[in-house]
Amino acid sequence: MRLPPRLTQAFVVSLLGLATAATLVILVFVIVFILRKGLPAIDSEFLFTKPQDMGRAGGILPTLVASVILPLIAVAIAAPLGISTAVYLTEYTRESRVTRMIRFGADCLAGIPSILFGLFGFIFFVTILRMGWSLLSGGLTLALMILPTIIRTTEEAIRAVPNAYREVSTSLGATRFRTTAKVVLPNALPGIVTGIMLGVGRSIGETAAVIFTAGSSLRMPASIFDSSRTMSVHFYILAREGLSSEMAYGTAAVLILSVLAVNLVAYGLMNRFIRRRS
Amino acid sequence: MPVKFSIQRLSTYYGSVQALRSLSMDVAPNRILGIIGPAGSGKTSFLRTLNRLNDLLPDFRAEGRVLLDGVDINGPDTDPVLLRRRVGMVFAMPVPLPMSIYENLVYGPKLTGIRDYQRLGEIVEKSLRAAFLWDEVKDRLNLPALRLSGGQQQRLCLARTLALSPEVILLDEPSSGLDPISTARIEEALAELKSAYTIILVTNNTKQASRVADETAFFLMGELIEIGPTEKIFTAPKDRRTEDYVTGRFG
Amino acid sequence: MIRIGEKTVRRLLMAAAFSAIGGLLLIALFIFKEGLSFFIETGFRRFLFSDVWDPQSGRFGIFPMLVASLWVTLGAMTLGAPLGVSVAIFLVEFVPRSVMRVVKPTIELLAGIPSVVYGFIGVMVLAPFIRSSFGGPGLSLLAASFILGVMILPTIISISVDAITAVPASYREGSFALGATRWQTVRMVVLKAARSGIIASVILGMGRAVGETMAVIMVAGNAVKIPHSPLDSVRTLTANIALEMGYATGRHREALFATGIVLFVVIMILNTAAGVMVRKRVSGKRG
Amino acid sequence: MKTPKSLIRILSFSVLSLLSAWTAGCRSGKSSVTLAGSTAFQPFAEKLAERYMLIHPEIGVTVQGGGSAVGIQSALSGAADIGMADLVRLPAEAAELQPVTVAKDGIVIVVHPSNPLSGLTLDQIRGLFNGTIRNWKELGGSDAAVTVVSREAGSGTRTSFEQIVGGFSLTGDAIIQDSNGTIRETVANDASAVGYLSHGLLNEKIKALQVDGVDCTVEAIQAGRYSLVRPIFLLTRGAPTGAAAAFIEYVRSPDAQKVIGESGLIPAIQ
Repeated sequence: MRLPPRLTQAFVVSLLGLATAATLVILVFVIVFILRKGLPAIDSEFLFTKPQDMGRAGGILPTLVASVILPLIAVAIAAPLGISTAVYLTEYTRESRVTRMIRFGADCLAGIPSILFGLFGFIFFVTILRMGWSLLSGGLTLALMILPTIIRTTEEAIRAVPNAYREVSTSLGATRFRTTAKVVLPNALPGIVTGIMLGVGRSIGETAAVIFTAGSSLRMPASIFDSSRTMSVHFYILAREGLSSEMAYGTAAVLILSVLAVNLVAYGLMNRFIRRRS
Repeated sequence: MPVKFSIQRLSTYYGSVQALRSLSMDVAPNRILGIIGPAGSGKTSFLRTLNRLNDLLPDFRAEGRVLLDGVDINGPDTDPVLLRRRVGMVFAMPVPLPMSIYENLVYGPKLTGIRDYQRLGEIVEKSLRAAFLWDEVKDRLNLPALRLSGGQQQRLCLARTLALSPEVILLDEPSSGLDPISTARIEEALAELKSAYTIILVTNNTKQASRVADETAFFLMGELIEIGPTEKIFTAPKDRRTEDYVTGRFG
Repeated sequence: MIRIGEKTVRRLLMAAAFSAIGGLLLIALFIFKEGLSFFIETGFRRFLFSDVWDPQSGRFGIFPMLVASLWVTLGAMTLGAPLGVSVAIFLVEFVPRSVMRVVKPTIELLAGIPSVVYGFIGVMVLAPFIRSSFGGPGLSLLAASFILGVMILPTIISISVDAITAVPASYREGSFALGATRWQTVRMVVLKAARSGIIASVILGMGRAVGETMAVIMVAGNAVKIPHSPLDSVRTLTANIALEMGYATGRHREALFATGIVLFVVIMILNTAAGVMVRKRVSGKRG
Repeated sequence: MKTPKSLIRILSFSVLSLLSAWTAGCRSGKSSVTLAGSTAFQPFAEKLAERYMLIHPEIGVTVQGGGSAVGIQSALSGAADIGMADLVRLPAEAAELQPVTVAKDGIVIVVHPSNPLSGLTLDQIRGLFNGTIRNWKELGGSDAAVTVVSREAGSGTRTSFEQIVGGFSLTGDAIIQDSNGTIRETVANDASAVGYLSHGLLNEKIKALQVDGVDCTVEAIQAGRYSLVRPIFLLTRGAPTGAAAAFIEYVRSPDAQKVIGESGLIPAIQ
């Protein structure tokens, strides 16, 4: 019994609406849960002083600084590498068994647990390369962790750019690099920003890999060679060692608000850039 | 008789499929050459070989020689990028780049290194006037090009190619999907441009060829059947297949 | 404009590509190097198919964890993938662009929340709810699947949204012009055009689900048992690695790396299966 | 107009080259001591490091976590000067390391506050954890199936707990959580749960039980009447020297031992 199209349309759209509502309810529940438990702990002292008494008192300033620097290092390394790899795989090589294997490898590595990335970072960056526990070791490890996602999302975004644009640009006397830089990448920007934002989200929220590489020292990092504790790791230690759940959720609340701010700013910038162009 | 393009036994292949079969012809400068023939006769493939746009296709291969002013464009010392600046192309479906009208027009010139704002402005005006589009867009150049109508977009693409000040202009069925007025506008522009450029117009609209082209070539199944002055081709074609096509008995 | 030589650009990009792929290869080799010696000594069969995991007495069997990992990933995908793709379709096709531009960053916020926080919400809210309404310990396969399903939503939604928005408007207009409703257009034209992006989002989402460590440990209960019902407590391969790596030395540590190798192979199989399944279902719709 | 893409690319390439040029760069001038290992002792070590650096600002002390095995490995490989471990018996690899006991930690059996029981004998504990006692009513509690909650294999707390209670292997369907905080949260949310954790983590959401009639108090542990106790070791490769020796000396000093006592552990030296 085939429903008339009008009816299936109404039925399906309400189903999709229900799914979106459910997702938003879960999202709101998670945020309210954290903010309700965390907001009371937040005041200027909490944000701008060093932790005292194992984190049971004082503020979380060093973790704030680390939570900004670490994803920056990770993205500063993973974004150019990832985008260049994706451009190389889509624009500069023909679709072949090799490119399919690289894509498959990237997909599989996107599934490797972060603990194994942490151990690799610990043995390779911390011990063998003698970088010690530092934001640099952590940044490099996180860069490797988010690389597969950035490569794959950038590739999909580039493949979505209509071929006609490439032909027009080429026919106007542009080299392959010019075509890529002036037409392909600007049009693939939304996909690329999504990949980078997922990478930032993942590196801000990561704990296991970061503890083994960036370490968990509570001191304020003076340079990228110092070990430091991100807000996620701080929440991890406070909550799991049972030191203080108020401070733990206070940290989580600050973390959520900063991630939301970063997301909104990034999308604001991107949308302004797109509106100006097309 | 001076020659712009001299094509000698040109054959093209997409992987194993052969498009053109050992085609030879000469193209005179500063005239309009019309190319007619049924769909799939290799007209577009031929056009895209002249500015080496087929290089973008991974499994494309060309044999034979294509001389532009005596130099083989597939030869080692021809840089395809410079070639495309001399041989501009307008596509069948208008494809404005997702930028403003101004940025579409200065896209080509900027690639050649022209930075001076004043000079770019002149180029924009000259090419828009040549494409009979200047009056309609002169005060909204920052509008995104995608907002223009179909006819306007096609004339923008023509203007964009003219902005490169190429020597040859290739047109791949420029008026397919255009209303008669826009089509007339394009044909007017071509007649005007003939004096300064060599124009090769591919069209499956035989009347357009008869109206605009000086010489006409008839392609069929990847072969050049006949080439000659337009009146002769349309009134007294040598080959029976040309006659059948021109009189509309098939194709 | 000086023209950067095409050759230097190609070489630069190739260098970047190979360093990225080299780095990723380094990790795969690292895992295989550390774990392979274990396989050589104890062989595959006992490791893969015995169900006793007792490092203290040197008995290493991961069969229960293999089964648990498959069930948890399946559970997470049955919740996360359809929900994620549906939300993506709804946001792009049935909601004004301005609303989508605000909702998408907030949904992506879910990706930034540390998995430890999800773990605690699971222990404090989800587990007691499951225990009271369905029985069992609460910390179970069901709890792990639900939490993972929620955690992979941002990945699937944002990548699918991009894939769907990238479908040119002319495709939709063509379909409307033929009298198709919005949903028919989405089902028959848009989904098929956005297929490769949706597949990528499902695979990356599944990768996130399989690779998730912290949240799974806290809500799954981690009992080394083959689950007979969603209410049983389970331990996944990933959880096993993370749980004991902090204290494992000698052969116990090699066994955990060997678990890493098995996990890598499981991910390869799941990726190929997911790719084929989604490709068939989406193109099958053309019907 | 330079597209943002190439701007980002150039920016990050310069950052990358800067980073690689600096990787071998010199570390901060002042001499430093790095500790790594047991996550349970990490917060306490940080507190002691904080106080130590007030007294000796010229020495930088950083504390890392990662677990006892990472502590042992780091001490062996030199990535850390001092390893931290909370295992009753150190594994074979730690043979070359010299252990120094700096604190003790009481392990307390915890149940949900609604659980009527007030104490258990060692045999009862053994019965609960090896799965022979399956229902609370066998111990005089309410009629409910027991949920056993334990730490993961290899953790210091679990290994010490199993070695002191002795003679049992954990029941197959025990819930495993890998930190004191999550065990406390699990027991606090399950009326029929029983688990164990460091006595420093007791709070109103869970109830401690007596072991063989003895409460887990500092006096009982110091006097040796409370049996479930484990040592916390600081490990160094050979005899401790230089800044590491100075810090270990400080940790064993009365001032530091007092701090350890106040923040939830048992001083090793009265």
